[in-house]
Amino acid sequence: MTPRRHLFTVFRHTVLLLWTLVVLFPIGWMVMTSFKDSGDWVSWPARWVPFVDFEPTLLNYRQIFYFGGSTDTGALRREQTEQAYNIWKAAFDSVVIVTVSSVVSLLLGSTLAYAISRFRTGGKNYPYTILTIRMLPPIVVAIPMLIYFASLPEAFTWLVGRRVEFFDTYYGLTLLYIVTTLPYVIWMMLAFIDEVPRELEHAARLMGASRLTTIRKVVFPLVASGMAVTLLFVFILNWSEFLLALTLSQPKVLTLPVLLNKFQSAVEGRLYGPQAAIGTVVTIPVVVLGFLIQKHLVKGFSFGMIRR
Amino acid sequence: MSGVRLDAIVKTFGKTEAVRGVSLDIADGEFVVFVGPSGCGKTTTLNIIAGLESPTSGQVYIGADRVTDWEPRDRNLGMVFQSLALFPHVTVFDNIAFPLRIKRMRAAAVAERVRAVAATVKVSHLLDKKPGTLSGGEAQRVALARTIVVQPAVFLMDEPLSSLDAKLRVEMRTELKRLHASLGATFIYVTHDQAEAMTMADRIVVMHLGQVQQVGAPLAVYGDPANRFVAGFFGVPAMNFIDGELRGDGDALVFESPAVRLELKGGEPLAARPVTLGVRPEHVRLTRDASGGRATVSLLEPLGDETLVFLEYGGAGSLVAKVDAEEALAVGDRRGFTFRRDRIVFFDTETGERILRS
Amino acid sequence: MTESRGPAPAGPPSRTRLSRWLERERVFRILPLIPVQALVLALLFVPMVLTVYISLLRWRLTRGFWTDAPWGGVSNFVDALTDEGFFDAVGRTFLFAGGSVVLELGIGFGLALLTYRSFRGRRFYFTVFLVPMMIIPVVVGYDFSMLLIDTGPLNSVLSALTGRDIRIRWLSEYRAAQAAVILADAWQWTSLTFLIFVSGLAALPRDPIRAAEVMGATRWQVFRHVELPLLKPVIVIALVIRTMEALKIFDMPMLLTQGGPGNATETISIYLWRNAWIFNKISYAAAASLILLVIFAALIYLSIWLLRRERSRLEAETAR
Amino acid sequence: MRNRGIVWAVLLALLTVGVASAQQVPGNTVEERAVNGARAYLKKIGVDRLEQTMMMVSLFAKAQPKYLEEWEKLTGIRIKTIEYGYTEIPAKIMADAVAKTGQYDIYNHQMYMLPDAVEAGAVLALDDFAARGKPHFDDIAKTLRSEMYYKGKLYTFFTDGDQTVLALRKDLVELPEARKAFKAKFGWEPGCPDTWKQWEELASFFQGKKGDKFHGVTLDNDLYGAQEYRAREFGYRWWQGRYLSRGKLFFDRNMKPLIDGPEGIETTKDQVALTKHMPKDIFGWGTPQNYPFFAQGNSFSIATFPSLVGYSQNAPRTVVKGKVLSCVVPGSMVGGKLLRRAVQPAGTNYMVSSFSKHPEAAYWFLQWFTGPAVGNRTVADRDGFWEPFRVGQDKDANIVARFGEQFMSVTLENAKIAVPMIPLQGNREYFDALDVALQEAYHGRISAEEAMKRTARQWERITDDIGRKRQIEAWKHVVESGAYFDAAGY
Repeated sequence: MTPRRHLFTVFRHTVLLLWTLVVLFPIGWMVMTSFKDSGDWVSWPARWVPFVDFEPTLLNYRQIFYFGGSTDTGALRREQTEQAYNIWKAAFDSVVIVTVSSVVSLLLGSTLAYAISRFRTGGKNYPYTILTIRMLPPIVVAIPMLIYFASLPEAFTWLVGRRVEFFDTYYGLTLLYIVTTLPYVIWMMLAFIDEVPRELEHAARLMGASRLTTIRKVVFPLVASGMAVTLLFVFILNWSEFLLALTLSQPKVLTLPVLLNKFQSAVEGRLYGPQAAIGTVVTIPVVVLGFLIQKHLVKGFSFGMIRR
Repeated sequence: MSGVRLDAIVKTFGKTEAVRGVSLDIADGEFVVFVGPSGCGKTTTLNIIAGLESPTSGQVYIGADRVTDWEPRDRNLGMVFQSLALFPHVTVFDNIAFPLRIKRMRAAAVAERVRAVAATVKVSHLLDKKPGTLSGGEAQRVALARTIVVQPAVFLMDEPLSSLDAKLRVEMRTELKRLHASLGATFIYVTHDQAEAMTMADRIVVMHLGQVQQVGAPLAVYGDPANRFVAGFFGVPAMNFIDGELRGDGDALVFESPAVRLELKGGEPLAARPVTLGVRPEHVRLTRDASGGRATVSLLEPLGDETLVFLEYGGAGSLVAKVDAEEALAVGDRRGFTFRRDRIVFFDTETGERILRS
Repeated sequence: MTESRGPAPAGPPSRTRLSRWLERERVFRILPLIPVQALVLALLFVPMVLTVYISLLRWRLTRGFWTDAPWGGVSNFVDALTDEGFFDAVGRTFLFAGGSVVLELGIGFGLALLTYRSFRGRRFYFTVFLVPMMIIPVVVGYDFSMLLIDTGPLNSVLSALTGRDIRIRWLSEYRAAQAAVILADAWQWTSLTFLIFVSGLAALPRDPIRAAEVMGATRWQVFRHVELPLLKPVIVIALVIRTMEALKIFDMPMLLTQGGPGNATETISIYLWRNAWIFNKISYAAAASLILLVIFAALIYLSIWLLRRERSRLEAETAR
Repeated sequence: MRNRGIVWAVLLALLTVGVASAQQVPGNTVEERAVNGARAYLKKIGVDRLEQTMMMVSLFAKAQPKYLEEWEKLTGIRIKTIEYGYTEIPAKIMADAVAKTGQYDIYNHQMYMLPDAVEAGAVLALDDFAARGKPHFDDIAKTLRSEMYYKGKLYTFFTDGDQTVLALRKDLVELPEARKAFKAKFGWEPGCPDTWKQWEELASFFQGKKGDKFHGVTLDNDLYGAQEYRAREFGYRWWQGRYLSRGKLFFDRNMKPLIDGPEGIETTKDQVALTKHMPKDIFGWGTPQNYPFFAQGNSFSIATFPSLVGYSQNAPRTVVKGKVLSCVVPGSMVGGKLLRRAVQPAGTNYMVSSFSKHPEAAYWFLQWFTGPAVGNRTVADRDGFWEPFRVGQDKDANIVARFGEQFMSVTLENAKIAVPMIPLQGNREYFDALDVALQEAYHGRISAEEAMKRTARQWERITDDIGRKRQIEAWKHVVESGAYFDAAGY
């Protein structure tokens, strides 16, 4: 190792460690706060060392896991009540809605990306046009969506003789999440599918496979890691979505970001402890998921902008 | 087993015409090679036969069926691609088994058939490997195995040997020829390599600019080219072309260019017209006298058994002659040269069409 | 033989009509488009039309939509275009988006350059760097609102580092609050730009780089003249994606400062939210959001135009 | 249940006679009538059980359920609660007005939400039910009572006063040396201030740095002079009380804003001046920051919600247990007389949804829950955030036990001078205009005059936008109902 190289290694690790600190600091603080009692959430100087500066407690976790909702900043214990919501309910709803919408979005988007890649479906500009969807700030559509969702049941009654509710239902939110993530699915999958040689498909089709079989047996397996990456990406987007859920769901359907917003206390303000606890809890699954597919991640995010 | 017939195939992509009216009859069991420079429309034609692309107009027949609108999978074809198109995500076995499984053959039968075919193309030891780990030749065989496993009536091959090294390519040529003989199926082979065309084809179809230039047996195409393009395309080194003027008075034809003058016996009376004379290097002879013309040796390329001689002869470019290696020559020597008269061909300078074809 | 080939059957007898129909390129080209277009039309287009209609009324939530919403024509648009608050909010949104995107791209690119080739510890850094984008923004908002309180840990750390008593009022002082929003956003989304850049760098073709190295180029020259030009499309896409998302920023300032102090962190999304849900001015909000949409679209189409130019150049180069 | 016999007898009578609906429901107390009314309603619709839903401020998740269970036992009506953060609820009510889901029977929010909710058609007028249920409002101060009405109709019930209170550090104010020094400087004995000016004098005096000697004691912390809300969404609430104490209304009879007069400007200047004695961080603080700060002994005085007093006695790490002096909210000298106004910055209330399938059942719960007897129990409830406001609650042993005598006497004084924040349609937009201008003024970016001028201009625009005629009519109802005692400037 030459001295210059050595110097570079030192420089590299210094910079990277610095950023590691920047990244871990807020997360660490959140985890720490989740173990603090209310008096320690906000205090000057800040309380750092567990058992020395503050007495760790599971109160926050007990609160979120048993009941949901919130209480005074002082006394946290509360009898278990028949709450419409708790973290389990929100977690269930989030998982169902986000999983279904992400998977459906992935399938629809991938198939369309295939068609675009192979036949220029929708014309040369289609991928760019579809990107417009992503530009719409959700607040722009949230209110019309509410009116629309409110009048859809009537429309359905009139059309098919059955009342179909959209407001505050699983599929209402699911459908919206599908649409809002489609642009990214199409873009990312287009990049992956463009890289699959057409001859592979030609070969399959000459050997007797139908187009659908070809896609299923040849194309999709080849872009599997790309699909995993795309799925993770739209999963994260949907998992985090706040504004549409806030406007168009509750009380029957409740997602985690919306639940988080409920942890408010006396007159107005935040229950940092339970918020930190729930934040810690909802972050873990996504981080684990990301960790599991980490090695695929690198492949996916150049959006096909570089051709090998 | 079936023949293939193309009837006035036209294919346009937007404004570009890739194939402009190709009609062709390919007999059952024939080995036909489409040859031409890249962009000549040969691969498009092949894809149209395969059904991977549909013609803008014209019809495709396989056997007795008009298959123009049929899907590829219904045409009973086998195809080997330039890139071989082995599925990288599954093993060699699964690659070979793929078409059988698509046809919903029972697993036991699949295994049996795959093993049998693997044995014929000598890839039995590779069955558990993934394509990515194979050598070029091995991959080639696997691709063949995957194609023949369903016993198609017609084999389509799109430059399958282009990724192999020279030696392997020559070996595979022989092997393909043997395979053709043993299968008795119709082979349609696309290449830009004239050597492959010459060595393997029963008939060669020369394509250029979306049109068929000439169809014929290899030697016929080589020796009796239909136009200047075909003449120039075959042969290494290429045919010599000399622009000049030709006229005939009934007794003799006279070709005249600044550097070369030739008199040929016979022929009909002919008004003077610009032509291009074509003569292959092996038909150029060097002499001690100056019966044809005089030239200076500018470069020598020994090939071993023969030597290529580049001559400054006073015309544009150099004249290439292929002479026996024994001939004692040195750069700077001045020699006379003549052409084998019976092998000289003439093309219309403007159209490139052959004239005075006997 | 020619005579025997009369008009052939339309297709092989073995297939059903449906499967034949499905196989046609024309059908297959269009089919995947249908569900997507149907969803887009039903779920986005119709509400958009409704938005346009509402924007032409003078409807408040405190009045019946069908009964008490008089026609307003373009008055809402005029109101919005003459409202300082609207343009201030748009301006702030651009400031935040600009600030955070620059930070994200800069830091993300730097980190990517340091990590994309393998070295000891790469996996660890990689794991850590990707975490922020996986955290729900609402959680990040809450987290930062804890970190940034004036008596909070960030000021403690800064004080300890500088040896002075630093009490930056991150959430209650104008500039500091604006910086806080940008920092929080950058903290979270640098992980995405980092990932995009690492991904792009990893996908760079080796040969041109090696060729340059063989030709005696220094590391910097290789980067400047080979890698950077090759990466340009990736940089543009990171820019487009992040700009698109950053312009919609809502959760972060809402949770950190609720738009305060004053209006210091009121982004356009918060402005619209306030007008719609607190002031009940639905028609006005609709009109303002349509104007906003035009502004955003112009901006984003500009970047897409950039993107396309890069892409088509790339395609032209690959075709060669 | 001493009246059970009577109840049954009455029920029997009801059944046999079939009383016309407009007639008073039998029962001696508000609560009895509510229970009877509910039972009769169930009979009428032919069920013996009913399930209803309340949109509830999450703050009450701990306290509310036991009353709901009790109600279910009494009547067979089960009320489910759905919790929302307090900031979420307005949008949820408005969204419900659009989506008309009928998912909620009762909305629980705060007083100032009423006008918008009524105008949006989300809540139901309760006069017809009240005519039969005869709820009892006599022991509620007139100004607070006025808040239950909008344009002359009854819409909401409440059991929470929530009028502002001022709290001082008793231990500091009673330091003999400090008293002497203070008197020498300002000429009056330190204690509960009568005027805003006096509060500022107190604040300027009672402060110091950590480790300083302060008239005989060593300070453990930095001590700030005062706390009053200055954060966005908060500051304007306290401003309104201060302004009204200067004897002016918000609007004249044509809805022309009056706040840009000298009274408004002075109010703003007062607030800005007091800010000097507060921690710098106050601009970002809501209750969860303000309460602990005071409880942990970092400041001398605080004007806030009345729940602070109870909080500071029980909070973790509190150092002010037994050291808090509650004060009647200060006022201003107007025409030689001291005028005090305690703004009601929040005030938990209950409304019946227009989309409820059984609004009458929902009404009976409201009447029962907010009645004098049950209401006293809720106020005494240590889990709740219902604050005293009724005349006579200082006699209720449980309530006194919870809040202490000193606080009770003060808060009931404050209840007498309690005034609502602007109870008009679009009030949150009026508030926001004021809020933004005040924030600018607090931060010294604009002058108090400019802030008031801006606000007035915005208010004019808002009034025109909503419809001046509508607003004039509504404002007339407000003023004439005596919500602000008198009609100064009207």
